Amino acid sequence: MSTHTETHDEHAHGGVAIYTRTLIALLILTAVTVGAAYINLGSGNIVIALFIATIKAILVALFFMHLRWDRPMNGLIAMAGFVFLGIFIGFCLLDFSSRNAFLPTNLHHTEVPLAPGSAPQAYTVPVPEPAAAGAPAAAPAAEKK
Amino acid sequence: MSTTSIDLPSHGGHGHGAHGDDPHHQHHFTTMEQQFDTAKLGMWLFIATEILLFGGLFVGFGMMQNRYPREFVEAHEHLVRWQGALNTVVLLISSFTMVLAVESAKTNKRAKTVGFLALTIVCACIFLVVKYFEYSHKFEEGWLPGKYYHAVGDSIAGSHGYATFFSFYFMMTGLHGIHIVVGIAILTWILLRAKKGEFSSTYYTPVELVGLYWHIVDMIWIYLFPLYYLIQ
Amino acid sequence: MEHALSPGARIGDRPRPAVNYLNASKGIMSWLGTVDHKRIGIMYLVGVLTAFLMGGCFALLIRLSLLTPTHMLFGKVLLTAEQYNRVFTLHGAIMVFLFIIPAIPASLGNFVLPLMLGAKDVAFPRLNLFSFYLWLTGAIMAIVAMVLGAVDTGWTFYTPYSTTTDGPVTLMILAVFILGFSSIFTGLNFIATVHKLRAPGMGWFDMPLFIWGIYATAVIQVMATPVLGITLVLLALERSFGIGIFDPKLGGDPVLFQHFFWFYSHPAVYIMILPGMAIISELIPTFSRKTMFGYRAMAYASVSLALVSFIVWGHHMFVAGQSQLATVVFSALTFLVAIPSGIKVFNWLGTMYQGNISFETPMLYAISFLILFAIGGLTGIFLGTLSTDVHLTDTYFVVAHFHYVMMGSTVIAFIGGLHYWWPKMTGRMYNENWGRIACGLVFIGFNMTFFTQFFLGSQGMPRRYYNYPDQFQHLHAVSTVGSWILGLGLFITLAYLLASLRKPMDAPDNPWGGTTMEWLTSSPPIEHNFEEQPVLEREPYDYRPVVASK
Amino acid sequence: MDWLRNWMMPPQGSAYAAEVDFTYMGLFWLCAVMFIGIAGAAAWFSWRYRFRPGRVTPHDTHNTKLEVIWTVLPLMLCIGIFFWGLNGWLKYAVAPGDAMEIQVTAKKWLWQFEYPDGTRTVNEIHVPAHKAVKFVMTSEDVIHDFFVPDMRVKHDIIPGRYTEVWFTPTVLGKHRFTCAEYCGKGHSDMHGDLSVDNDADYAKFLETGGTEWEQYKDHMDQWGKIQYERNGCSTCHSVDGSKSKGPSWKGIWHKMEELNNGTTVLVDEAYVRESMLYPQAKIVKGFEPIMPSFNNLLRDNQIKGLIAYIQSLQ
Repeated sequence: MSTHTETHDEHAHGGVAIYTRTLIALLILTAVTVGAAYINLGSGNIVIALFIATIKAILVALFFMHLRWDRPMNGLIAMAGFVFLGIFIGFCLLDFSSRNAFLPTNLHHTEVPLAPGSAPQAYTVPVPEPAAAGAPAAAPAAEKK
Repeated sequence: MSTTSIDLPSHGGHGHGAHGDDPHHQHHFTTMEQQFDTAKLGMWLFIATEILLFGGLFVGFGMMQNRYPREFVEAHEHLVRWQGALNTVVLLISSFTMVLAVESAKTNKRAKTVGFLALTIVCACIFLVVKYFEYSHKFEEGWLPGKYYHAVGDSIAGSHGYATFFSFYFMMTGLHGIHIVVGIAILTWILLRAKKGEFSSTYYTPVELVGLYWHIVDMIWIYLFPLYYLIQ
Repeated sequence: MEHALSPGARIGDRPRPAVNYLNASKGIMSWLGTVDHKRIGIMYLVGVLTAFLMGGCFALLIRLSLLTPTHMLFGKVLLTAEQYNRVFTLHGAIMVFLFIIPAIPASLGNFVLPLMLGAKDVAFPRLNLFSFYLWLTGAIMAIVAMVLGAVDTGWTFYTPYSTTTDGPVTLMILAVFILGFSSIFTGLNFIATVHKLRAPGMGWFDMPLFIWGIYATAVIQVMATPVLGITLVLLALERSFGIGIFDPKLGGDPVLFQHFFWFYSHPAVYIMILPGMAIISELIPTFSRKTMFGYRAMAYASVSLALVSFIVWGHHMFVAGQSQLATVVFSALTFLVAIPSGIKVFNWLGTMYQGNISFETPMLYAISFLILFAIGGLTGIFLGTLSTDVHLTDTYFVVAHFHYVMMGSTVIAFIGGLHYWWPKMTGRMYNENWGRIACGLVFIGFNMTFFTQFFLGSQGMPRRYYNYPDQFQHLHAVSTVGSWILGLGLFITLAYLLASLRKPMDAPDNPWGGTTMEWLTSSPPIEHNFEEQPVLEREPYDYRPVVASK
Repeated sequence: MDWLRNWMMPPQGSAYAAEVDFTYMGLFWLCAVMFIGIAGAAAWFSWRYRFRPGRVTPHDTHNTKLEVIWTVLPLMLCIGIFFWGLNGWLKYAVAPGDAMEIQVTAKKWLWQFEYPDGTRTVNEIHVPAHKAVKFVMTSEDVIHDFFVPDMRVKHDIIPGRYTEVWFTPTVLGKHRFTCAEYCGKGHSDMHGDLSVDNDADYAKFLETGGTEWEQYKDHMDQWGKIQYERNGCSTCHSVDGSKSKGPSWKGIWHKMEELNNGTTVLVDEAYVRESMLYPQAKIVKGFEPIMPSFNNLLRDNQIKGLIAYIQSLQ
């Protein structure tokens, strides 16, 4: 029986009190994040929202998912998931945020490559305005930021 | 040869006590503890795959948001904030009841285990009901994914960014919803087993694993909520 | 010539056990419902070899058709352009998803990994069976898609071509999606097994390098394959719902698809090559009868290759329209791959140095691997280097390069490993002479087929071309003849391996003098692997004479 | 060793091509040496340490100094190669500001090119020698790739976006260009010739407004229809008789038109030609004098095409 007693010692953690406190913290953070959404901070809003979400996720992982008391390997695996996801997001962003927008200088000569049957505005290639020759008013998607 | 053999009982050596006959003990594990740890390790690996599975959608969302920032902000106005917030609270509470169910199973409180599992299922159902109202509203208004998008009256209606936002909205909340439905199914299965008294302090692995699954579903919603309902 | 067995090939004079995993239970159901990792490994082996045969037939067909620039053979057009596009797509998709990715981990790995760890089974035997059935389902769906007219997207499914072309593309995508999950569950199972089921006394750095390789592979399977899954879901939804993420007509970005695809598919290259390297790390010390040189460096190199594989995917996209900054960063990171690969090659050579080398068939394959992998790896430098890559990418140079790595390295290692563990799996020795002849044919045929393609590529022949300018015909002809020799070699291999099954069991427990735990049990092993739980006392690859203590 | 390079690589069409080849051959010899080292060592060890019964092998588990050397040396080599490649690639990546610009539209399975003065060609490019030329490319359907082996450049062409590639051709004559990104059934047929012309030939090419019209030599009315759409005629002139800002072309040929000064004129070749080049000369009654002049914009073959088209609209 000794092994299992140890097992339970090792798993003897948490408890209703800790879980309740965790829940209260999570609910408060939810209220905070909803409240923050009503203040316009520009691009700061998304940063704050994701920051709070991450705190909430960490709380869930540490207490509800017992990582605080668990074998470190389990936490490491979960972190690895996030690290590889970070790599994925990071390099995609690197590409998307540093693309050059190539535009033909004499755009007015180009027919808009609209394939037959496609919906209007089907392409992000700008529709050249006949009057504004050489002035690409609407930039293609690559230039949108 | 580099190895020798020592004599070990085929069903494991140390700590091999009364519960060596535990019907849940699989032959290739030495101890129940090893079996429990292995199962949990496997579950965490599965969780990592879930993170990356949803992660792909988050990356797609992020890149398209980068491409259509104005359209995404405008499209998100069509989501009802309080409904999202309500669902967040419901899921947080369900996570709480889930962790209590695990705790009860671990401490041999059968009735409480069943009760908390039932509460978790109820919360999950509330979540789905709210989701149903959200979805049906969007169906009525024509805020549908991709080429099915046919809303009228938006300032940039018909533009790609708009339809793309709802594509992602339906894909991500839909995949999350599928996880909730699967969750309800396995929670029910666990509940029935708990009712039969199959779990005890020596064997509660399924409750623990389902708990982990349920928390990761909650955690994904924690990210979905601000991304969809609160962006500016 | 008889086998040059090293001393201690047999463990005592133990009689062969009458009951082994093959005959412990009988009937087809005892196989279909088995949770024994050895039987699942054998079922996988049969499955992946069938897929290999199919993919190989398509390859021979492609080569035959390319014999002339217009595909005219004896006055008839062998393949039309549409057929050609379908055939090369099938060849690629079958070889990648049905064959190479599961080949080593799921068949040989499944069989050997628990044995090497001294375990009774993998951590989750039922999950193991489940992932086999996922593989089977995916394979059947792929075949159904094939019968329904096949797809012509290329195995890479690039949008917007794949979202606009006809054919059962969605079915094919779902098939690959399911195959992906099969791979995930195999990897998950192996990681848990390595963590939790090592024999008493076996620390991380006491594990055979095969385990390290499979472990590193499993990390990629678990961490990268889910992204393939979601990519394919997005692609299927793009086709059916027009969700507008990858197709520019719907407001999406086709280059984003390529990011998604290669985030998985570059690490997938290492899902293929790492197990191959892992097998070579078993073969070379065993047949050199010398301890592995730089064991720790080898283990670290496996893991670091797995990790580096996640940050270099953009080198598939140097001219694909990603940003120039991304191109430069990915090129720089790509060169990191060379370091652990180099370490591995040098350590294998270091192991052979001052060894006592015999040349049974597995070792011949190992030496073939060294040479072919060196060519495959070194030509990778041309493709990682920005200025030369611009010219060479999307040409036959790339085709030749990845065939040297996939076929010349991974498949050669797989065949070497198959020979190495064949006595353990079946209890029978194959015909050594035929083995050596076949290995020579495979080596010569392979080089004829693919070395020529480097020059086709550098001369400017783009890949996936149906027609080609007449100037390229000579090299194409050499390549086609090479493919016949290669095919003949592989066919002979299949023949003598199958023939060996007809004779009575004759394999000793440890025919090669291996030092890892799978050689401790009988050939073939008993149902629960070991009669007694083995305990590790000496490191693997320790070829010092045993001090007479027992 | 030029023969080796000439055999492995296509002819060099530019100074940049020579530079890429220099890198390529450098890497080739480097890799050849490394390969001979690896394969030679494997062969030598196989022979020297072949199986001898009773030979005892040393228990060499590692050699830290050696292992550090074969980690650090390749790393340094790789860093060097990276910068070598980067150095060449930067020239490919950044087009000079004064480069002549040709617009490329790729579609299944042909190439369309448009020059700065509106000249158009299909599956054929003419460029002047020794002048930087930049291709700004987009696709109408799937991804294609513009590959000019002799110039050692290629770049994908992506629908919905523009990408660019440039080079300075130095070798007169024909060079092949071809599609290098799989695009379906006609992928391998999607190629054409790049002609590097001397100044006189290039000027002659521009004078005739490209070569595209030659495909329509025998049915000029179709060529005219294309011009009708490309040059914006369709915004004011209908071809079905409906009223627009200008007279409809339907049934107009050889009709007597009443002008706003009260006179009438026969719609014949001379009148139509005059209307395109000097539209204000005669205004049809009931229409505003709003048509711009197409003098110097329309070339003879285009005018002939348009006339044939109007003729066909009976």
